[in-house]
Amino acid sequence: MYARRLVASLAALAVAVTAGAVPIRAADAPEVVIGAVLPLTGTLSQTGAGLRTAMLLAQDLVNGHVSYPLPMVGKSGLPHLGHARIRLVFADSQGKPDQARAAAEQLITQDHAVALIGTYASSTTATASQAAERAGIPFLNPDSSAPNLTARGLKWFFRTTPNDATFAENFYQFLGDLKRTKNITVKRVAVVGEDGLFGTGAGDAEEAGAKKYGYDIATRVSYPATTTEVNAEVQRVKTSSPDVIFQASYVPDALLFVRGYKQQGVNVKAIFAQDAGFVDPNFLKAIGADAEGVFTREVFSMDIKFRNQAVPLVDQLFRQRSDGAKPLDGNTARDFMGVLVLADAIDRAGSTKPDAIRDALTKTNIPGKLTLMPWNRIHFDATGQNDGGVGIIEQLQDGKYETVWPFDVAVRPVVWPMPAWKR
Amino acid sequence: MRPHLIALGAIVVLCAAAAFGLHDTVTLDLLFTLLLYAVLGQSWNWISGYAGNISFGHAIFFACGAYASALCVTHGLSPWLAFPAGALVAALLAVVTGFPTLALRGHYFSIATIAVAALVEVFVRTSPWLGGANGFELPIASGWAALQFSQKGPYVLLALALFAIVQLATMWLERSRLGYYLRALRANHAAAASVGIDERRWKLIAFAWSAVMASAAGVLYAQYTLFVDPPSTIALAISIDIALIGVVGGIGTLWGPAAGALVYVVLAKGVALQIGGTGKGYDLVIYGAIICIIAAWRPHGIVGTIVDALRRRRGTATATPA
Amino acid sequence: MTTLLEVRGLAKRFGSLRALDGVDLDVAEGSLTGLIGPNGAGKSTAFSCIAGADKPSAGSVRFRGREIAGMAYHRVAALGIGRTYQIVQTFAEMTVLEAVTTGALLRHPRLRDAIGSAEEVLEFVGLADKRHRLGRALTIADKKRLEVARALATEPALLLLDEVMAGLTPAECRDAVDLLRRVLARGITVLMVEHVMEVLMPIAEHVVVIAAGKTIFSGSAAEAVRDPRVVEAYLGSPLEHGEIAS
Amino acid sequence: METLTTFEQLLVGGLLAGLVFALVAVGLTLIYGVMDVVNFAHGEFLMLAMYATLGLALVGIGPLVGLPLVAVALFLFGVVVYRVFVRRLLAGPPEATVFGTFGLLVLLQGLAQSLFTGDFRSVPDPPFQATLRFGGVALSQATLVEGIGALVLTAALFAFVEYTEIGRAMRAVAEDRVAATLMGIDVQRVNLLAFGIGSACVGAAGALLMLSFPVFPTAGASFALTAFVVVALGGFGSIQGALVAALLVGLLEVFGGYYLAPELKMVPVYLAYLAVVLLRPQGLLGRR
Repeated sequence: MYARRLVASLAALAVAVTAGAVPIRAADAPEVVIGAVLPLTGTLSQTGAGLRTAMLLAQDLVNGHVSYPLPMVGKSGLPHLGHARIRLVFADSQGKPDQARAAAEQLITQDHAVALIGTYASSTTATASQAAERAGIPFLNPDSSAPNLTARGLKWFFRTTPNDATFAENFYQFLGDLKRTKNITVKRVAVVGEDGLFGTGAGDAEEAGAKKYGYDIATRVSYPATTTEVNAEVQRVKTSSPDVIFQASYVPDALLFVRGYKQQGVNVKAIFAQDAGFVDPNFLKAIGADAEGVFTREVFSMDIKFRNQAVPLVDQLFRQRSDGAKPLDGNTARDFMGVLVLADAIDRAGSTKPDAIRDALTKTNIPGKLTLMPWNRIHFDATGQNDGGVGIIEQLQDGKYETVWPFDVAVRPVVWPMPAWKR
Repeated sequence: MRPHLIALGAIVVLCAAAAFGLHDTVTLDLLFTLLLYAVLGQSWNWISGYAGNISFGHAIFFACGAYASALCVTHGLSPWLAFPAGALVAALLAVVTGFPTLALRGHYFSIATIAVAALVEVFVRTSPWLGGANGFELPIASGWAALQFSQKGPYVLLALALFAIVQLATMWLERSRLGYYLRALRANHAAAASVGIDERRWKLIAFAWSAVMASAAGVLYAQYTLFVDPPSTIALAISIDIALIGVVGGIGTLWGPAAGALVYVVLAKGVALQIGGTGKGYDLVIYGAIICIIAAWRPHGIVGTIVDALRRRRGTATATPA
Repeated sequence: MTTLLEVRGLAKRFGSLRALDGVDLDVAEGSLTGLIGPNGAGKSTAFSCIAGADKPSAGSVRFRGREIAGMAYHRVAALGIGRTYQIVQTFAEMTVLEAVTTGALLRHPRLRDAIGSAEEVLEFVGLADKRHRLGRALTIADKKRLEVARALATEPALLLLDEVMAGLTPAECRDAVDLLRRVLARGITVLMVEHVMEVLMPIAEHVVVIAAGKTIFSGSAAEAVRDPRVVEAYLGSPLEHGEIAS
Repeated sequence: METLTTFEQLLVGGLLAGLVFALVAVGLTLIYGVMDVVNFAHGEFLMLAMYATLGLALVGIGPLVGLPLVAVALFLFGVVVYRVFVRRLLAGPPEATVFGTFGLLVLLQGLAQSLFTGDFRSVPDPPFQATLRFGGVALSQATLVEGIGALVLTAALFAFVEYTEIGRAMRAVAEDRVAATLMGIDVQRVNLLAFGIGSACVGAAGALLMLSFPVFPTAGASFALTAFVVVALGGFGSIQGALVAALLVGLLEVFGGYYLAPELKMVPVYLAYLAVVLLRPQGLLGRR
């Protein structure tokens, strides 16, 4: 482990040296203000704080002169705008739709943001992006996965992250690849999810995907996220005898379900988790070996093959800044990248006029290997959705999530089926 | 009566001036939220303050208006229809909730409102025609017919009009048979019955009007936010926010809800951001502490405490509580 | 003299305790009927069953020929039976005028009319000068007088008074009796519960005596005093004739 | 394929779930019964008990061994909260107790968020994690222990209230506060003890729940909602009523969830509450 870190830091040093002398900034180059709407208070405040740290890191790297193989990093600001610095201004959505709208309007009218980024929760992204649309300001959404956000025909809305539909699609493509390469057949699928926006969005996409790829829905279970027992839900799944379970849960309910499946002997070939509860370190600590073999879709992974070698460096910088030295994760990595994509577009636009920035965004075409993500590229289709964005699938193997799909970036082979419940 | 009218007049003039004069969206948004929450606080105050039955499900009446507006707009009808439609559904819901429980002891009604609110939330969440868990996103339009504006001014005017109507209605309440009967029921239950007051009937009337007010506020919220879903309109947290505004301001008083709304908005907007931004929950600690202090040492709330002080200084009672 | 109130076989059981066990009672229109009996005879229970505060276990209560036994408390009041309480029940936080207005609102839905009617009642009972005083700040006598005023404001046909004299000084009793006479003069029928005999005797034309939950005597006040069963019920042992006639 | 065992499994699951609800509700019943106060911060007391249990577990004291310690800690916490805060609420208007306890709810959640962050923390390798099987029916050992805990706690509290001198004083205060005072009962002291003992019950509940649940700032909220319905359904102040109501709610939730639909599983519970309130306002076993 020590050796790897040494190599990484040497590489960074080498890159810094070759960057050449630090370019001088035009004395009076005004700052380019980017408005960021995040849940800084309320129930999502802890996630919001992490996202803010990631965005600020990206801002400092764009304004700094240490270059990494990432778009717009280390060019001391925006070269085509006289090396003007980008400045992020934050406004609190409190995780509520009405506050998110107000926050977006405040950033546009008061802070004169040239573009907006945010907001994590899909409902707050809906209202904040509407405010941007009405004001004619580009809105970049790096982290909300509700499919309908890019189905509203908005002109100024761009989303870099894949959405629930893509993730569902990935699961079915994975199953298709397994069938072709390992002749594994799966027929009956159970769709389980909490009854909020997260669980319903994922569930609908999984159900639609099943019809499209010719799988039978064994059962669809939706449950109140704050439930303290899941007897009925587990029995429903058991009596529908599925081959595979899709599960969209937070930590407390994920624990209840996995223990319930084990207790009731619900033996399935695989459980496909929609991130959230299943990737939380506290869940892994509490569930121990019982979650061995669970698959999850992910948008970011530290150890996928051919990764951009900037990944560990960014992770290192993030740990130093983040509260409790938390590592970079799917959410923070996506928001980090969002800032870079926006900076890149503004720079290519060579101006802070909304139309110019919007036009530049439509022409964004960042190759996958220049991102932290396992994506093919970042390129927005007509609806503003990044069509190069694709999820990866990881599997929990001896307590750690390892990338297993797409096979060309996989780090570990797939373990199929999931190991039976240990007594 | 006179001083209250003057006060209301002053507020109307002040806010109207701001609505036309100011163009700063942040202040106007603050003003809109303040007026809306003052209306919601007063609507809650009618049943929980004047009638004395504390409701913890008031968000469902607010949601009636919001969903009525969303349904109207997404079915090509005018959002103005949402006012009568929402009001009707809200009043019906109030009667259904209130009828079996309003004559019972306090806790039964409070917990019944929580139960009914939970049932309504499950019903909306599991009904596709009500948007299920995704809720509704209202398409962008503008103009008075569409009840949607790109500028904030008109929204503030509408909220101000609703606030004025609600305050005038409450002034009327304090000098009406309904008001006298509600005060009698709260003051002495046996004496009230002996003068022919049917507790269930009069409290249901108060509850229905309270629901109608909340529904009207819901319509404005939907037209302002253009997004309606269960967590932002029906959840228990919304009902609790509304209740706490009523309490902090001063339960059973004319100006309590307005004062409570002011404290809530200033706290939620101002203080919360400065110190809440670290994800440490300080905003909850401060708000919780304020409610505890008021409940334990100043249970009559801000306005209630002022009224008590005035009353003590002036010896005998003023005509009616402020 | 038509009968305004007719009570037959009124019974009330609290578990196994038979508080009332067959009370019969008639109140003639325009009269003042006294309901008397030793402590614990069931006077107040009978009273609250008639007024609708308690539901009788059995028996009938007919008011103007209409059966009202078990009817909801507020509907009995709306039919025209006003009442006061043994332990006075005042609207503490309301002023005298507001309290009486609350009563007047039963017959005068518009507040302005109700206040006007309340002012008249206050003049009638002599509380007009204390109209802005808070209920809790009054003397016992004034609180009782306020309660009578509140009941009168509902313009009842029958007024039920539950020991309205208890706790009053002789002077206050005299004022109360004077008020009672003026109430009768306005044609309002009164049924009065008292256990102080001297107060009731001079003004009650008709007296009903109950003991141990049953009616043991019904007739004029003068006869009641001489009736052996009444005497025994009150004093428990037979005494020479005329001892208590004061 | 639905087998008979599915029905049996749901029955056992429902009863055990009901016992867990009883475990949480029993402290609330006592406080309500004696002081006529619904402590809306009940969930947050439970959450604090769970954090205390976690704290002890991190220094090696397991949930069962730690239970009495947590119970005593919550007793003291309850006494302090009563003396400093609740006593004043009782002196105020009736709505003061409702909002005072709601303020406490918000305050305690905020403190938990700032002290412990929003993470979901569990006791490291807790005991009783095995699965027990009886004739085709499987149940978790931890839930069974929680169920037994609920029965023991309810019985203990019932015995305490019925047969001890303080218990009788509590029943007297619950029956008629004025009469109790006239008979020389120091109502303030009885209230203090009731609030303390009620909180101690919540402490025991919190310790047992950590066998199978993680703790986080809003962990108490979902338990509390059910506890209020259980206490109201059983008849405010009736300890046996709460147990019966809790079992009923457990069965309604589980069978409703299976035969209706999981997202509708709370519907029969709330409908049952509204029905009982309409037909029997004093609750299943409560007195008028």
